[in-house]
Amino acid sequence: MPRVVVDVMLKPEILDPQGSAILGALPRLGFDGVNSVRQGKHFELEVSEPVDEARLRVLADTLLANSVIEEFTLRVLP
Amino acid sequence: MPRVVVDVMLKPEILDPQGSAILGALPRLGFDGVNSVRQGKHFELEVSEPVDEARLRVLADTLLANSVIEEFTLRVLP
Amino acid sequence: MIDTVERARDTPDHPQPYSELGLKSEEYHRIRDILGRRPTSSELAMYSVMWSEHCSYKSSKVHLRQFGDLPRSEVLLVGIGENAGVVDIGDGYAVTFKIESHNHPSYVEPYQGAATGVGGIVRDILTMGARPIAVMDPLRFGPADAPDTQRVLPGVVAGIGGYGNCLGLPNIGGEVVFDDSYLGNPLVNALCVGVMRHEDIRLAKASGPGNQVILFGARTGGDGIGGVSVLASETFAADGPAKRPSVQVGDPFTEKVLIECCLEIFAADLVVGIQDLGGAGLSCATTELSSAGSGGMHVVLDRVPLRDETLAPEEILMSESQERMCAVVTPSDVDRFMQICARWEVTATVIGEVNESGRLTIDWHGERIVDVPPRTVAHGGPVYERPLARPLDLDDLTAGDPGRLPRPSTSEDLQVLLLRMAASPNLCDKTWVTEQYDRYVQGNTVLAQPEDAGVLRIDEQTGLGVAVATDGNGRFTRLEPYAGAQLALAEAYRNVATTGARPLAVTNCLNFGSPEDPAVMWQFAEAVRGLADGCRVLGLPVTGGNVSFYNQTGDTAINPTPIIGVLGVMTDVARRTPMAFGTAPDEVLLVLGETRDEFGGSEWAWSEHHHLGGRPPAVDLGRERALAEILVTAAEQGLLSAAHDLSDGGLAQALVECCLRGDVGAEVRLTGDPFVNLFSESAGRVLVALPAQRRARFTELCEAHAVPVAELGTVRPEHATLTVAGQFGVPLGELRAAFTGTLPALFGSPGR
Amino acid sequence: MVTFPGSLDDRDAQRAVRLAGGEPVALWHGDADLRGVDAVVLPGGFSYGDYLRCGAIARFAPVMQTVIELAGHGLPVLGICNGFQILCESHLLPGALTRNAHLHFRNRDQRLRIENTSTAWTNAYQPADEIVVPVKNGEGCFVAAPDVLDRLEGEGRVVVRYADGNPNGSVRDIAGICNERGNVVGLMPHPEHAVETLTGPSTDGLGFFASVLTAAVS
Ligand SMILES: Nc1ncnc2c1ncn2[C@@H]1O[C@H](COP(=O)(O)OP(=O)(O)O)[C@@H](O)[C@H]1O
Ligand SMILES: [Mg+2]
Repeated sequence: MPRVVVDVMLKPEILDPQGSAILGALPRLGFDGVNSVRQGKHFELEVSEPVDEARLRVLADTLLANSVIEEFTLRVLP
Repeated sequence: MPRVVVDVMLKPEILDPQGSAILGALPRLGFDGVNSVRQGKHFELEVSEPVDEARLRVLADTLLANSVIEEFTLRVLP
Repeated sequence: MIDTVERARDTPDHPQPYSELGLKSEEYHRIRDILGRRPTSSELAMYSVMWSEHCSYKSSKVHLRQFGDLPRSEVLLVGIGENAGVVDIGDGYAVTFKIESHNHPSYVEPYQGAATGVGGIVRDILTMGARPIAVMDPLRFGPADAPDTQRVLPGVVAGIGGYGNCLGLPNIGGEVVFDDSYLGNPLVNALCVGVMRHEDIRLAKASGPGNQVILFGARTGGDGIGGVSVLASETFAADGPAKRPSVQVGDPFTEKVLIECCLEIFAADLVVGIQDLGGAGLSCATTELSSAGSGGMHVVLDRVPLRDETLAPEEILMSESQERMCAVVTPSDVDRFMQICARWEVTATVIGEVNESGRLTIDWHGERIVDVPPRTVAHGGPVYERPLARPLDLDDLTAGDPGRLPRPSTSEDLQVLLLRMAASPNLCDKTWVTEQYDRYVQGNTVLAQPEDAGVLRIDEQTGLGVAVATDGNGRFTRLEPYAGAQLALAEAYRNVATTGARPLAVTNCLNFGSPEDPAVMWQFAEAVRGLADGCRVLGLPVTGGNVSFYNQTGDTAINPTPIIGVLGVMTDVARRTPMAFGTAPDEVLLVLGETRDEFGGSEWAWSEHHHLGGRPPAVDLGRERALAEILVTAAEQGLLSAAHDLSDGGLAQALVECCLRGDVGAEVRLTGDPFVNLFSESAGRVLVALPAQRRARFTELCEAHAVPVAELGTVRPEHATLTVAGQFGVPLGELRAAFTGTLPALFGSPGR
Repeated sequence: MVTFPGSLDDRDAQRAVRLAGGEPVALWHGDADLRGVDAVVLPGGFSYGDYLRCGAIARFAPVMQTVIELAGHGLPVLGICNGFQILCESHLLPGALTRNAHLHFRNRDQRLRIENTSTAWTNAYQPADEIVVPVKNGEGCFVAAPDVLDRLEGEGRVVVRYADGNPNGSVRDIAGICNERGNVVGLMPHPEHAVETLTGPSTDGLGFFASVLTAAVS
């Protein structure tokens, strides 16, 4: 069955408190060399054929992502 | 600067209430043809060169994912 | 190119986008007159945002003055004009409380809008030097079954919970009201209470030349730029939130750490003045601080820690990034200040210095971009006497007497009505909402929702505590704004007294449509006058508040909705009166006050007939005072086992709530028209329960205060039924199912 | 009583210790020194905002390195709510706490059954005692692999179970568990909010704090 992956991230100008908290913790854990962390959501969907990508984009835009503050990328895997 | 993407998903045997809630909402919103939805986390890190992938895997395994319930994939983007 | 003061002098004719920034042409010319030149773009940004309705109160100021003119109250330690008013509750403790609105942002992005609303009001309370100890959330939504309410309500509730829970602030009360008029304009008001010792009160002023100005907390980003002027001052275009302005995202963790950090700084006595950054961000903080202190300040804007390095100076000045504070610190204390910030991992930066120049000057990349008299920005905004006109439809509305609506005629009809009313969205159980809020944290919550008022213990040794309630009724206010505001005041006052607390002070949030509409402005003026007159009769000071205008969709304004918060004090919270029946043996029920045939604006008329008309119930504030005196004395003497104020839904609803809360039945006997007895919303009434042996003492107390008291019936712990003698008996199980089923059915059952 | 950035119920838990007759000692997340205390409570709250995963960042605090070490030697440790999450993240306790099945934060008075009265934190209760204390969490759904669950059950390490309704979807109604030795206990409900009739639904929670005083003495 085709799989669709949608990654949702906060728009770059929007504060990402989670990413900042992780970044802040890294030095304490002894990890250096990481300059920025952003955290988003990752969705994996299993869809029936035929895959209607346009429709899936609508779904991602209205349900998976909150377009006021987030943006998404969508990939269809075979 | 190199970017590293880590996707964290609940292990398949762990219940994913967020994914189920989305799946349950789809028919009401008029989307059909989606047979399963799973929700995970998506991290984007900007790291300094040289990229030490093994070390990043340790980071993903100890901090970004909880190996009791989650599994992760890691990709280094140029 | 940077628009510097020098360049502004050289290019007087350079066209400026003042109207896009919400300034009228007269206002723009006033700025030019003040400065003797055109403003730089940074100055224009500051003036425009500070002179917006939201920050300058330009339409409301002339009316709000009445609050300042109330007789000086001896409990008022800090009055209107500061971030929040402060009242003396005795034993050296001071309490501060205030309500703010975050209506438009919550419509655009319900979760973040509501969350940052909580964040903002908490910072106002913190700024006074107080530890925030509780929040409340009066909310208004469109019809419960409207699709947009499905979007807005869950998000708002999750946002309030998400932010407040994470800060460790118990949520002790609020309101959830549904009405068509809020469909495109939900109201999200948030109240915060804080406590401090008298000597810990802090004020927003920058005094002492040479003192350092420190910005601390979150880094400044591009969020909410123009939010103040766009979100708060302009009506949405008819096509809804299409032109979405950027939204602020809250970070409650940063705020929690900021609170603890500030309290440690206050305890070490390291600030001369302090101001939170809310609407208008740095523009507001720098101008307000300097105009309240020595009069001058110099700021090096390059020092502001940024989240986004591409921000222009205008944007930095207008940014509404959350979780930031600005403090004025003497040079010798700066190191200790910085150490405390470091311990909490809070970013802190000296961005400027206080001086006596009488000017606020700001540099960017070595060039002067702002040089203004700060008072003109913070307090010199325009003041409008907007035209007022009684709404044209008001006569028709008041003529629409609900007396003509069909009433239930049989006992069976009455019983069905009671169940249907209990299940109606406005009267039903709100657990679906309130269980998303932490009410236990801090361990001092003595009463919380659904009790009449939230009660908090302040001092563990003595039991000293406070009670807070908020109320508002848009339908009453629509029918008669003067009376509507007083009814809201009376209800909040009565709610506080019902728990046994002595009412002490008032705060308010005035939610109205566009002030440019004379009908709305008339409603506003009447409501303010009603509130001020009401406070005078009750002997209470108004300690502060907030005005939210432009709550309208197209030409249609919301029902005018003043939300009134009343704070009371209780010398020993162990003596509070809760609402549940069944906590004492042999309880009898009495109703205090008079029940009249009053259905104008009632819940019955609205939920059964979708009717809004007639006149609201009569207000008698003298009676409310007497009632409060009885309730407070009775609590002190331990006479009552339960008390519940009668309001929306009348006696029927109060009985349902008290029986279900205690999980016991009751049997009541009505004299006169049972429908009027059960569902009238006459003001000034309270239902009480007390052991029979104390009845005589209690009725004597009522007689002494000339308040009528009527025998109603008895609590029947052995019968799980609410019985109206001669009419009907409803099993509690059936009542509970009706009362609790509505919101889960509408918004999703949260499981077992 | 350890305070992490974002701890909320630390003062409440201190009050509970005091009411039970103990002496609360404040410990700081950044300080590895436990100041000679006889027992440690990791309180409720949102350490580091609960960002990433609840307890995931707090687990790495200096104080936790000492707690982990001394727990191995038998030091009584109680994790309440966020503290439970930290204990699981630290692998002092098995399993994990995930998003509530209904996806909401939920605060209610909850009936619990005490299933194991031999731990350092529950010896003041009688077997099968039922108590009412508040629960309040958004990510309190306990999960673990089936074999881990079977072991927990088999070894009597399910310490408290939800009775009368499961507030978050936890597997097998598990509300709290302990380690093999019984000195480390984690639970989602908040006994520290049930220590005074004035502010809690009961005083049933006092038993946890009274238990450890006995355990510390013996
Ligand atoms: N409706 C009102 N009633 C009484 N005081 C009010 C009202 N609206 C605003 N105020 C007072 O005016 C002052 C300025 O309000 P505001 O700019 O909203 O303060 P802040 O920016 O600190 O929230 C405050 O002292 C506030 O309490
Ligand atoms: Mg303020």
